[in-house]
Amino acid sequence: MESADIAEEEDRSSPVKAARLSAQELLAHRNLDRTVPPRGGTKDYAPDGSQEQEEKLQGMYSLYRRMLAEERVNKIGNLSTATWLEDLGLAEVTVDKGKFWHHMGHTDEGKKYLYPEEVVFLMEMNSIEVYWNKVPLAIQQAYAMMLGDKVSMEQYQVYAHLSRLGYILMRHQSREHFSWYERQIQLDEYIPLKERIKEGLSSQVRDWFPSNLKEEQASSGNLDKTEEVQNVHRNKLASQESEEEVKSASHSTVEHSTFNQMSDPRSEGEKSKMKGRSEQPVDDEQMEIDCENDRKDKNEKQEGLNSSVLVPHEYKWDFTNINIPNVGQDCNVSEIPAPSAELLPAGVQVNSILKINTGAFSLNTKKGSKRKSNSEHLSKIVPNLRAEDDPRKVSRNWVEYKELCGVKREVDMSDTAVAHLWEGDVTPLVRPSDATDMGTILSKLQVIQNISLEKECSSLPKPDRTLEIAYDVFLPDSHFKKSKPGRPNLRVCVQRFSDAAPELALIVQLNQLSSPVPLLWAVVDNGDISFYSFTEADLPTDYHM
Amino acid sequence: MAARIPAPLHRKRWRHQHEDAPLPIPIASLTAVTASDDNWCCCTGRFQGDCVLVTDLHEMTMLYNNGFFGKGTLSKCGPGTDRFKASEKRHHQPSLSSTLFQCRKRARVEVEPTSAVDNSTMVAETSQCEQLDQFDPLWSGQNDTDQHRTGAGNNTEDSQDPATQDWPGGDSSCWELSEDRTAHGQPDQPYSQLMGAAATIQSSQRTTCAHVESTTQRKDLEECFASGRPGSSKGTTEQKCETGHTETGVSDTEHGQENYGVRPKDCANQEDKISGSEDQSRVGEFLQLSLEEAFFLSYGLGCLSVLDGSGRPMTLVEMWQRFSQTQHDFIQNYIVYHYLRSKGWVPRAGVKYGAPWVLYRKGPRFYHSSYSVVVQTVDGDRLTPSRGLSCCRSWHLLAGMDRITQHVGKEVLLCFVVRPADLTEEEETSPSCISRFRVQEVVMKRWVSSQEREEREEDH
Amino acid sequence: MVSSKRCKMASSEENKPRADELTSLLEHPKYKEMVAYGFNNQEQVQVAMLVYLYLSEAKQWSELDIQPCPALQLVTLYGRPTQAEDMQVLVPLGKQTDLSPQRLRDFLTHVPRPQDELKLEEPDLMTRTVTLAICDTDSTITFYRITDGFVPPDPPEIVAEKKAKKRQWKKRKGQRT
Amino acid sequence: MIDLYLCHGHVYVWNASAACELREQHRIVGTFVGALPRLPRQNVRLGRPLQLMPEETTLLLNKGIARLLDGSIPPKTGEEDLQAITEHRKQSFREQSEMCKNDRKRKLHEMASVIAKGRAAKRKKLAQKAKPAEEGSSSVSNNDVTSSSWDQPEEEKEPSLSVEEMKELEARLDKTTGYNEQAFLVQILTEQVTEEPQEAVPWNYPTTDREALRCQVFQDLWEKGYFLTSGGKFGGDFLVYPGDPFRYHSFYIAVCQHRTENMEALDIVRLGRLGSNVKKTVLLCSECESGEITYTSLQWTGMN
Repeated sequence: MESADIAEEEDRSSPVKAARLSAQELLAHRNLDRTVPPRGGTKDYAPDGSQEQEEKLQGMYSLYRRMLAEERVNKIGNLSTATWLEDLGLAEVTVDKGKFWHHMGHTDEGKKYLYPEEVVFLMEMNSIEVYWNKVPLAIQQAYAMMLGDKVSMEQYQVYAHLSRLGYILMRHQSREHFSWYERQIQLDEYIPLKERIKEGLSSQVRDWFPSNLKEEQASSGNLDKTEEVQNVHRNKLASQESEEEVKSASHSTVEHSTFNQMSDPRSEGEKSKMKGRSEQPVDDEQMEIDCENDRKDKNEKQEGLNSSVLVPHEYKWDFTNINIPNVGQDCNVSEIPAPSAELLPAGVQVNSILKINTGAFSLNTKKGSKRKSNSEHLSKIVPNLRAEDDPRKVSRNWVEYKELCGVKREVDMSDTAVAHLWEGDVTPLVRPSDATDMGTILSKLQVIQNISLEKECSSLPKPDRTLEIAYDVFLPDSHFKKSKPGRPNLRVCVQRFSDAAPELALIVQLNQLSSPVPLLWAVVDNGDISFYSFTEADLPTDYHM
Repeated sequence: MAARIPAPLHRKRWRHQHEDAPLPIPIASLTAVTASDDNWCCCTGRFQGDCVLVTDLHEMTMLYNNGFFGKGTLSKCGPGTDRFKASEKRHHQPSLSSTLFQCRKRARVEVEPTSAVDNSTMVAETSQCEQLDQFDPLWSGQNDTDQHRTGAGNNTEDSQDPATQDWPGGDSSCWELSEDRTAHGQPDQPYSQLMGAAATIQSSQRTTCAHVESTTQRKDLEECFASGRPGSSKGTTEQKCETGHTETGVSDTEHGQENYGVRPKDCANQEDKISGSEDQSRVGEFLQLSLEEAFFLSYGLGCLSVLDGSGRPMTLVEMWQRFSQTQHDFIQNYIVYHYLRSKGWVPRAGVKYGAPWVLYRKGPRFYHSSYSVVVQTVDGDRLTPSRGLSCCRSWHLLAGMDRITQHVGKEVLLCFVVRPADLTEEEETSPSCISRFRVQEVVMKRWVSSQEREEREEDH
Repeated sequence: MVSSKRCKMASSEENKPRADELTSLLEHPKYKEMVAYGFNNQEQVQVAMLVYLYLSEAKQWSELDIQPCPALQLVTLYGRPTQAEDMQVLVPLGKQTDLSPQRLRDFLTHVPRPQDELKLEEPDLMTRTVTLAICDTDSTITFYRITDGFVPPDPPEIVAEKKAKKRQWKKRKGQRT
Repeated sequence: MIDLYLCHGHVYVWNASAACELREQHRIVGTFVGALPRLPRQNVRLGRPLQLMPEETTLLLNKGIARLLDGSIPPKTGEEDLQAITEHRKQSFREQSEMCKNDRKRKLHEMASVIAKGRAAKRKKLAQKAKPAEEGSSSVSNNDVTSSSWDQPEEEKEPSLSVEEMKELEARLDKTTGYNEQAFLVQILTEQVTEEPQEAVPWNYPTTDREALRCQVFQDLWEKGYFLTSGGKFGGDFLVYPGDPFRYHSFYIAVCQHRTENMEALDIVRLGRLGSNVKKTVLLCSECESGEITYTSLQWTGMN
C-alpha cells in the first residue's frame, strides 16, 4: 500500500523496490501455480539472431520474472511463530504448528528452541514467522542476523539443500567422548552425551577401553590411570584377579553386551584394592564366575586373553576387516603341494594334498565366471620340493621349515642373465623357491604396508587445519525419532570450493570421528553443491590362480 | 576406517579369454614344475631414454601376456595385437602402402647426404654396430642377451634362418616351450598357453605389409600365405605353422586367397620393391616398459635384466638411482606400483585418463580398469602433502579427476605414499628404503544427493 | 666391449637378432637425424622417435616427416593422417614435461610449419594449431590439439556425422573380424 | 543502479526484478540459492536470493551497473516503525475481511438462483407434506406469504431470492467470516523493506594474484559478449556460454592459469579429456606479457 506507492514513485528504470503485499495481492497468492516451469526445451547450439530464438528466450524470461517475483504467503493458522534471541543465537518457538517439530528444534528448561539454520529454513519453507524486537523479519534480514556467525553461509546452503530433498539433518554431536570401540558397538546411540558427561558414566568404560580422548590426554591423572590399568593387564596376567577381570571383559565383548561391564558395581577404589591383593585367593563370587567361564568355550577365552585384552587399545573387533572364510562348496579350492618330507621331522605325516580356499579373498565375481580349470589343477598336483641337500637338517615347526626352504635354495643364478640381480645387498624379493603359488609370491612382494591408521589412532598426527563434522544426516522417510535418533545414515562436513583439498591427516581424522558412519564432504562452489566421500580403503589382495 | 569396498568391475567381452599365468615367472602351482634357478624366466631389456625396451619376441609376449607388463610400441596394448586402423585404412586406400613406402624412402634419401656413413642395405650386423659406434657412442655396446627359456632348447638356431630379416627368434622359443612341456609330459593345459602362446605366428606379419598384424588371428595367416612372398621367410613361417597350427594355417590358405586376392597382391608388389632394396628403415615393434614396470620385474620378481646404454647389466641399486634421476616422481610412483602389484592387481599407464596409473583386476584382457590411481606423497610426521604435483592439490583438480573417471565407469583411488620422516636423501638412493614407505589408499567417490530420493520413487 | 661373465653366456648367435632389432631403431635414418640436431633433450628425441614410428608404422600417416625446432630445442613432426586430411604439426612430449601456458604459447609461435604443399580448408588454422603427442613411459600416446584463440566445439550436426562415421567404421570392423 | 547486498562475505541480490535485469540486460547470471516460494521442497529450480560470484560483483561495480550495500543492517524497531508495521497488518486484515466479504457476496449473487431453486424445492416438499394438514398456518412469515402467492407460476418461472432474503444471507455471511484471525493471510518477506537511503560499502576483491587473474578473465570474456557461470563442477574456473544458459550449452570450460605457472603434460591430458567428455573446448586463459589475456583452445584430436 504505502510502500507500494513509494515503489510507484520510484524511477521507472530502476527495479521495483521491496514491498509488503496489499491485501489483494495476498489473496491472489492463494491461487499460485505450484508447478516448476520446464527447462525451456532443447537448447540450441549457438545464437543465430533469429526471431524464433529470441522469442523462446523472451518466453523464458517472462516466465522467470513472474516466478521469481512471487512471495511467500500463508494463513496465520498455518504459521508457527518464533522470536529470535540474539544473545543465545537461537529462536524461541512461541507458536508451534505443523510437523516440523517432529525432527527439528530442541527443548531446554521447558522452552522450545530452534537453531538458526532451522529457523531460516522454515522461513524459506513458508512455515514460520520470526520476530525480532516485535518486528517480523524478512528472509534477507534472517540471513544477515542468524547466519554467518556460528552457521556459515555454506553450511546453511548444504543444510537447506539436503533438507529440501527430505533428508533429516541434526547438528553433529561431537562424539569424541566416545571411544572408537564404544561407537563400534553403537553405545553412543544409547547414552545421550549430556547424561554421559554429567554422570561420569564414561569413566569406567574408559578404564576398560581407553579412547583417544582429548581431555583424557590433557589430564595427566586420567592418562596415568589408563596406563596403570594397561600395565596391570600385562604384568599380572598370571594372577587370577586380573584374569578374572580380563575374562569378564572378553566375554562381554564377544557377546556384544557391554552393559554388564558398565553396570559393574565396583568403584574405582575397589578395583585398585583388587589389584593390590592379587596374590590372595579368590573369593567365592569370583570363583563362580571363573567356573562359569570355564564352562564356556575355552578357545574363546584363549583368544580373548591372547590377542585383544592384553593391550586394551587393540580391543577392537572390526568386522569389516575380519574375513570370515567361506568354507562352502561355492568357492575356489586350490590345492598346494605337500611340503617336502625331508625337511620335516621324522614321523610327521602330512596329508598328501593341502586344500586352500582361494575364493575367500577374491573379489565379487559372478558365479558364472568361476574358472573351470579347478579340475585341471587338481590333476596337476605333484610332490613339490625336491630332496634335501643336507639331510641332517630337519625343521621342528613351520617357521623353521620355511627358513630351511629359504636357506636351502640359496639362489644360484650365475648362469643366467639375471644373476647380477642377486649380487649385492639388495636382491629380488621373489626367489625361485618362493614361486610355489601366487599367494606365496604375493606375500613375498608385500614389503610395503598399508598404513591402516585406524589402529594407530593414538599416534595419529593432528591435521594442520581443523574441520568439524557439521551434520548427522538421516535418509528421507527413515523412521526418525528426535528422542532416539539412532545412528545416522551419513555425516557431512562443509567446505568451500576454494578451500584446500583434503589432506590425508584430515581425511583420517574425520573418518575416525565419523566411523562407522560414512562421511560426506559437501563442497560449495558459489551455491553449487557437490558431495564427495573419501573412504580409506584396503584393496583386497586379489589372485585367482 | 580402512574398509573393503567393492571395486567397480566391468567385465570385457573378449573373444580370447584364456588366462595366462599372472606373472612372467614359473609358478609351481600352475606349471606343476618346481621353479628353480635353472628354469627361472630371464628377460633382458635396454634402458633407453625414459623407458626400458624389450626386443626379444618371446620375452615381449611373455611379459605382456603374463602379467600385462609394458606395451607394444606400435600397438594399443600387447605387442603385435593391433589390427585396428592400419588394416582398416588399407581396406579403403590400397595405395597407402605405397605412401608408407614413399615415406620411408624419403626418410632414407633425406638422411643419406647428411650421414657420412654408407647407408647401403644388407649391411652386416657387425658393421652396423660399428656405424652406430661412430654415430652415437652412447649405444656403442653390443647387446647382451640372455637365455630366457625354461629348460633351454637346442633347436633355437635351426629355426632362426639368418636370411630372415624380420622378427628373428621369438617363435622358435615358443615352440620350444611347447616341446618343453611335452618333454615333461605334462597333461592338459599347454605350457605355451601359460607362458605366451600369442607369440606363435608373429613372424607372419613381416610377410605382408610392414605394419603390425595380430598374432593368433587367422587372417594374418591368410595374408601371409596369400601375399606369396618368396624366400626363406615364407618357408620358415610355413614350417612353423605346420608344426603348431596345422589346422588353422593350411586349411585356410586357399580360402584366404579368395577373400584377399587383390589387396595382398598390391602389398606384395610394394613389398617386392622394398625388399628389392631391403627396406632398412623398417623398425619392428618393441615392448616398452615404464621404469616402474622394469624395476618391479627386476626387484620384485628377479626376472628382468636391464642393460644400460653401454650394454652392461645394471644392478638393482644402479637401476634405482638411474631411474629416480630420469623420472622425478619415480620413487613415489614405484611405491604405489609395487604396492598394488603386491596385492595382485595390475596397474598400467594411465596417461589417457590423466592419471599416473589405471588399475585393472586381473588385466586389461578381462576387465575394464576399476580405478584411476592418483599418487600423492605425504610427509610421515604430519601426513601433509610433501612433494610433487598431483591432482590432490585443489578441489578443482579433484572434481575434474572425478568427472573424467566417472565418465568411464571407474573410481578415483588416491594413493598416499607415506614417506618416513626420518628417511634421509642418502637412504633414498637405495631400493632398500622401499619397505620403509607405506601406502594408504583412499577411494574418492561423488555422491548424488538426489539419488536416494529418485531410487525411492522408483521403488514406489 | 662387455667383459663381465654375463657376456660369455650370451653367445654371439643369440645376440645377433636382438642387436639387429635394436639397431633397426638406433640405425633408423630419422632417429639419426633427430640425434644429429644435437638438442639437449635426449628424452624428447626418444619420445619423438616413438611417435614417429607409431604414426608411420601403425597409423600409416602420409607425408610424415620430422622438423627441428631449435628455438625450443624440440624435435617436431608433421604429416597427414590420411591423404585427404589436413597437414598436422606435432610436438611429442613426455607425460612429465613441465608445461606452462607460456610454453604452450611458444609451441604455437615457434614450431615451424612445413612450407610445401599445404592442402588446407582453413589456411590460417595451420598457423595457429599444434598437436601435442603426450607419451606415457610405456609408449601410450594421446593426442591433444592446442589452437591460438577460440575454437568452438563441433556443432551437433558435425558431432552426429562423426558418430555415424564411427558407427560405420565399427560395423565394418565387426564384419571383418 | 542495482543494489547488491554484502552479507557475511557473500553478495546477494534480493530483488526479483533486479535479478532479472542483471541477466537480461547485463548478462550476469549468478546462482539462485533460496527456496522457490511456489514449490519450496526441491532443488531443480531455486529462487531468491541470487548469489553472485565475486568476479561478477567486481565486474558490476567496475562497470557502474550496481552498488554494494551492507546487508546486515538490523531492522528498525522504533515506536513509529512498530506502529507502522502493526498498522499495516491491521489494515491488511481489515481489507482482507472486507474483500473476502465482497468476494463471498459476489459469489452469493452468482449463486442466488441456485439457492433459490434449492429453497423452492425444499419448500415444495414441505408444502406437499403439510397439505394434508392445515393450510396457511400462523407460523408462515411474510416472506412465505409473498412466495406462496407466487406458488402458481413457480413451475414456469426461474426461482430467485428476494431482496430481503439476500440481506439475510449477507448478514449471516458477515457473522461467520471476518474476525477469524487464523484465516488471515500474512506474508513472509523475502526482501527487506527499506525506505532509507544506504551508503555503499567497499568491496575487497580480488586480493590474490589468482583472484585478479580470474577477475580479469571474467571481465574480458564478458566484454566479448559471452555469458559465464561458475565452472568448478567441470574442474575449471568458468563455463562460457555463447548466449543465455537458458537456451544454449556452454562452449568452453575456461581455466585460468598464470603464464608461468607450471603444470605437467598429464594435467593437459586431464583438462583435454574433461572437455571432450562433455563436448566442450577447454580454454586456457592466461595473461600475456602486455597484460592482455590470451586464449588457447585445447581439444582432443579424436585420435588414439
